[in-house]
Amino acid sequence: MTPLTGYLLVAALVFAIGLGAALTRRNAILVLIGIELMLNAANLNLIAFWRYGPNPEALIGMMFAIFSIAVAAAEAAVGLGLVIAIYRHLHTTDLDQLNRMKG
Amino acid sequence: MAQETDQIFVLLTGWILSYLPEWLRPYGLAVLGVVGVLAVYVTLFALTTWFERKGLARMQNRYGPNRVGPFGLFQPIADGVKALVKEDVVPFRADQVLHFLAPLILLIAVCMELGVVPVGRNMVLVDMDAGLLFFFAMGASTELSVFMAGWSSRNKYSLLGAMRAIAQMISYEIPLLLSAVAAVMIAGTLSLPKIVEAQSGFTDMLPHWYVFTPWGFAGALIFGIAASAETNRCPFDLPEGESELVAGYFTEYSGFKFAIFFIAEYIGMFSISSISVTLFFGGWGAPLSFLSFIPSWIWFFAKVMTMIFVFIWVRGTLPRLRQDQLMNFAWKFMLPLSLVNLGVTALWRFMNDDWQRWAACTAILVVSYVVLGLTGMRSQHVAPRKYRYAE
Amino acid sequence: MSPVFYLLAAITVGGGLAAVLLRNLIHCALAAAVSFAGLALLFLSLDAQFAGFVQFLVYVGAVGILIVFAILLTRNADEQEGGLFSRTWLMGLAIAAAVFAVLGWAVLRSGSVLPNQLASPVASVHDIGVALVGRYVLPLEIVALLLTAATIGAVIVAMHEKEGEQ
Amino acid sequence: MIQETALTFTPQTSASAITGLLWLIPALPIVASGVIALLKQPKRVPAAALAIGSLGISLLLSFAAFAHVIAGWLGHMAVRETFNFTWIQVGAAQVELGWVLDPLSAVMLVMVCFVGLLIFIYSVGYMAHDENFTRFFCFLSLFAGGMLGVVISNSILLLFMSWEIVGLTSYLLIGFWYQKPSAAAAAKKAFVTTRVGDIFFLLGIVWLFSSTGTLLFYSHGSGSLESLSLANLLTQHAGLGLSAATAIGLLIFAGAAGKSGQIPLHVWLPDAMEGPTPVSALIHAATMVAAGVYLIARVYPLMSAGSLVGGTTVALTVVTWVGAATAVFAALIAVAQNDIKRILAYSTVSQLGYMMAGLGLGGVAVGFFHLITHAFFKALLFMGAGSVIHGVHEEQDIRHMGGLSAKMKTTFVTYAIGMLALCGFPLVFSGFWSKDGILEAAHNGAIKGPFYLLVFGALLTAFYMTRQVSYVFFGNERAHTEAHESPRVMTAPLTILAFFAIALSAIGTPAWPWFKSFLNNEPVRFDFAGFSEPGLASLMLVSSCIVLFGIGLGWLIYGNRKMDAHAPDALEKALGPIWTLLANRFYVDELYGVTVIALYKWWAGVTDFFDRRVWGGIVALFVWIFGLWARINRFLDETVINGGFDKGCEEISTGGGMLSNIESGRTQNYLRYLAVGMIVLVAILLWSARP
Repeated sequence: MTPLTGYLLVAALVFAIGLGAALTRRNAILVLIGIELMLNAANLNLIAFWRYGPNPEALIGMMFAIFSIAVAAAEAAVGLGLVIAIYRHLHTTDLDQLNRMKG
Repeated sequence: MAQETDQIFVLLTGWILSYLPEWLRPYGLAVLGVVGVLAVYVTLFALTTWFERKGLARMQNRYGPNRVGPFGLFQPIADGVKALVKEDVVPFRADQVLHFLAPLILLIAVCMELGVVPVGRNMVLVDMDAGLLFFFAMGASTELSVFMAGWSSRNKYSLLGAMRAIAQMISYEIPLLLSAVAAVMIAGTLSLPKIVEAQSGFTDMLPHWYVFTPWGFAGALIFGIAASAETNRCPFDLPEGESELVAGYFTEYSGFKFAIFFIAEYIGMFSISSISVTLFFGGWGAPLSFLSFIPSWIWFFAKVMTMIFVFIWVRGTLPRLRQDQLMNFAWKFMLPLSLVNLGVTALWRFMNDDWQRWAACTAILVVSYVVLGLTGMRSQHVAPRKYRYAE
Repeated sequence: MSPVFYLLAAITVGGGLAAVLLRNLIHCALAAAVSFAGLALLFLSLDAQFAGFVQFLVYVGAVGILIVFAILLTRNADEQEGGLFSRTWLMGLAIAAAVFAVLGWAVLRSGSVLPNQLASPVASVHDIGVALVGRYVLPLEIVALLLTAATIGAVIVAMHEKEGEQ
Repeated sequence: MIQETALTFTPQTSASAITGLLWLIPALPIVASGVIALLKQPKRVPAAALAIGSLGISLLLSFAAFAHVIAGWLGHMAVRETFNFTWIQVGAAQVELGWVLDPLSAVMLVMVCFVGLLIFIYSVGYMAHDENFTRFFCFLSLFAGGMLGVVISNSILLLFMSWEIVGLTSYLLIGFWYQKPSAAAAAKKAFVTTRVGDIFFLLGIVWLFSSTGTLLFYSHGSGSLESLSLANLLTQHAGLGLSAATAIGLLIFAGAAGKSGQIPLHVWLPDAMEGPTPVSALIHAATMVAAGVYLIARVYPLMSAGSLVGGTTVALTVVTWVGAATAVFAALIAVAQNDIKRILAYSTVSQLGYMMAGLGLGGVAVGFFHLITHAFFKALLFMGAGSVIHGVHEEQDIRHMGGLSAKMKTTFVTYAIGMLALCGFPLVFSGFWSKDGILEAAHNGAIKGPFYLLVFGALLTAFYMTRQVSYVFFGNERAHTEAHESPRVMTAPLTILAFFAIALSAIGTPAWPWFKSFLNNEPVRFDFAGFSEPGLASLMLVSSCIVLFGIGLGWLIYGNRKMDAHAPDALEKALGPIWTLLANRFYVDELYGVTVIALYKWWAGVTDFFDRRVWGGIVALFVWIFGLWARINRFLDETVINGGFDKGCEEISTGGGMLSNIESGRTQNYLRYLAVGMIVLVAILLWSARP
């Protein structure tokens, strides 16, 4: 197993864990944590490919990761803000009860 | 001769390492370095506690510790022993694990901060390319441990203290970073030794320290203030304001855990003043060209201790702020000023070196200082405080 | 594969699992922070010093704190009435497992074609800085704008006061 | 003439810096209007400042352009700089836009910007009490932008766009006081009437594009107005023995007629007086109505294609006749009007007729010079009228004015200057020279008809202007309220315009035909030999006499005497039915009422009838049949189908319920679907990429 494969596997695992959190937890904040985990897994992929890629001096993967970190930070801020707003209106962060958009 | 005294520790490590087998040397080097640095700083910590108590006492016209040893010099040792032998009380409903982990993580984080500080010529533990960034990353991770401490001990005072501490740290981290970035902009590197080298050199016996430029001066001031807020020192010591919330986030800590918090706070102080010395005060460089014969590490620690003394002095002088004043100061004054300072630094970087540069930068800074002081710091009318919860 | 890698992977995955499984939200958040830290260390082990520190600064420093604050602001955080997983947790778990299976399958199958350049690259902060303000300056500006907008938006969304509330 | 100058004047087309910047001139006011549109209503000062400032900058740029052209001209260069670019590329065909800087556009730019600026300043005073001040300036600015766009555009498409902007804004401005039903109606009328012309214009554009393949007027020999394409336009035949060039020219002229109120599309212009007076000045004196004339001047090569120099073509003949007819027609109507602004409106129409006739007979320079002079003195007259109206508190009926010469000194003097210029009072007034140029051209023309018409028109013009002035400024006071002079911000522009109404005559005399030479790119020389052209001196004498006669007649009838506001007009007894005919504007509106509009009414009625009776009947029939069928069905339903049907309903509803569970509104479900989708996709990918 080459190093890259190892990193990719770890990334996949983290991604799956995050997805599991997002899919199964009832608390909105936990779902957000899961999403953050997924994003990080993606970042790990980017960095790994950059490291073992054919021409790392181009810094592409690195840049991609840095930008996605920045974007993820923004995403976290907004997401948590939304959770708090929802909580203020509905007094719950339980996703099973947040089905206002039921069709 | 001066060379030897300057490099004495480097030579010493080299000599010791020469007795080790080849494959062991890197580890040996690491161990030696860590042990050395920790030893020095912990000793300094011990001295500083005594020094602080003495100094404060003098400022308050008391004697201070004067029983243990000459001038109470052994007081710190006595304190340490006391802390060690004391019973370690943990609240019943406390979250045991976090309660235990919090001080350790804090200590580890602040100690790692020391790793990148160049304490003398060729004397830096890890010469990291992104040293400054590492420093701030470690500093950021202290907040979590503070929160752990406050939350885990299930005590509203602790929680409030932790919240205050985190809010304050986050708010003041921004001016801290921005003012540091100013220095980075000029030095063109994040590696601390390189920053120091950028400040070495003299024009007829005056050093090239950044503090002697308009932006550097402003930056040093901002950095100093923000630093004292980062380390929860007076006048920003609300998180542990004894009179308001017993001791803030380490109310529920006793025995050696408390001592660890204590150590951590002081080590944090040391590290952050080391960084500010490195960034603005020429690191281990001599203040005047003809003083260069004195070893660099002496200069470094002298400067650090001066900073520490300033901290103590401020603590002895200023009263404590109120939470809203603290926040207003951070967001309405420090942040804009540091941003302006950043702009001024850019200006400085790109104007060619003549008196206009000085005039322009100084003028901008002074004007913005005055304007911000007049607008941002206008005294808010005192009214019953509005608390906003998220329910 | 060096033992360091296994250690870091263990930290990361363990932290992630803890974040997903623990009952106490605060513990979850802290575990997530551990996992983030582990990822940062993984970045370092990939010679991506800058990215690693940024990850540490942003996630452990900022996002972690943010999550913790959110948890504390939304009360009833620790007393979760009812189960902690949603009713259809089994399905979710299955899907997550499937995703992992597919990804892992993809990775393992393509192990042969993956690039494997072992010489560790040098990405000095200087290069990154030059790239950021040189080739990537437009994305940089856009991200800056995005961050500002996100901050303002978050503040507005979270701090919106119902009228009449005093 | 043109050919001969082409020898001395090397055509120069390389675009210079100022040409590159030319687009700024219309862009600035448009941007300004956009910004003003965002301003809040009470923000009057910034609105006015923005509008005036932007137009001021445009004026400076126009001066720069003008100077550039003059420099080229003095350097014996026929300046025609174009800046073209491809806007849209549709397969082979490419839609090109561009702008041109030549004497024509340069002069027009300066004129529009200058008069426009004065009118802006004036309306600051005039609209001071209107609460929609901001909106007004937004519209004004947009209008100016559109007009300037018309002026600079080198592509007929760009010209049409700007043209439409102008039309829209004129609609908005005429209907500015939309609370007044009459204003709203007038706006609608203006819009619809000009549309009629624009349809033809659009047809012309399409035809031109299809037959020349380019939208540009001038682009290094390949433009539609350049000899190459003109030649092949002449060869194409459009039936009725007309060449394509002529047909297109006529279509475009229809558009121009719509905009500048030539017969039979003049009806909107008098009604447009419902708008605020600055608007009347801006739209109906200086710029918009001039747009039509400008358009003709711009496409003059097309119009005159195929004619020898001095000779004429079908298109030009039509233009001439329509112009001359309009001139007399409108002048006749103007005699019998009592609304101060209506009189001016009709005189505008007739003057536009003069311009058209001038274009048709004497070429660009003649008509265009009248356009410029007219722009100045007519703007002056309108703003003077506005000042009068302002002074007597929104009274527009000249019978309720009178004796204002004492009350409003500045207004009176300037107004008198404008009036004399309009009448073409000999020698010192610009109107004289410009009109004289037209008359001369008409006199030299092959057919004499237009000449007599125009002369008669000149007489009428002098007459009704005298009538108006003596009604307004002389005689006894008949105003309901105490009149007062207007503020300086309104009188100052009047003074400036009055100055130009006189000064412009300096550049148009036969002795020193600066303007003409400038437009035609000839060297200008100063000698009194200009007067000694055959017949010129006598013609000048004749026209002067006519003018004096008209003024004298008017003074004789209406002169400084006491009048009763409600007594019938002096001429009314004399003329009787003719007077009523005139007073009712030849019943043109009524004519349209009974012809065009009636036709539409009738057609609408027919369709309505069809709807009600025929289709309605059929529908009713079906309804009845279905009703019957329904009765039968109902019986079957109640007995047979209900049971089964209800069952089916239940099934469907349960099915629907199951489906709607997908839309559970739970984030996690949606996430789940996403994940499943991703799995499937990746699986497919790998499967397909299987080695």
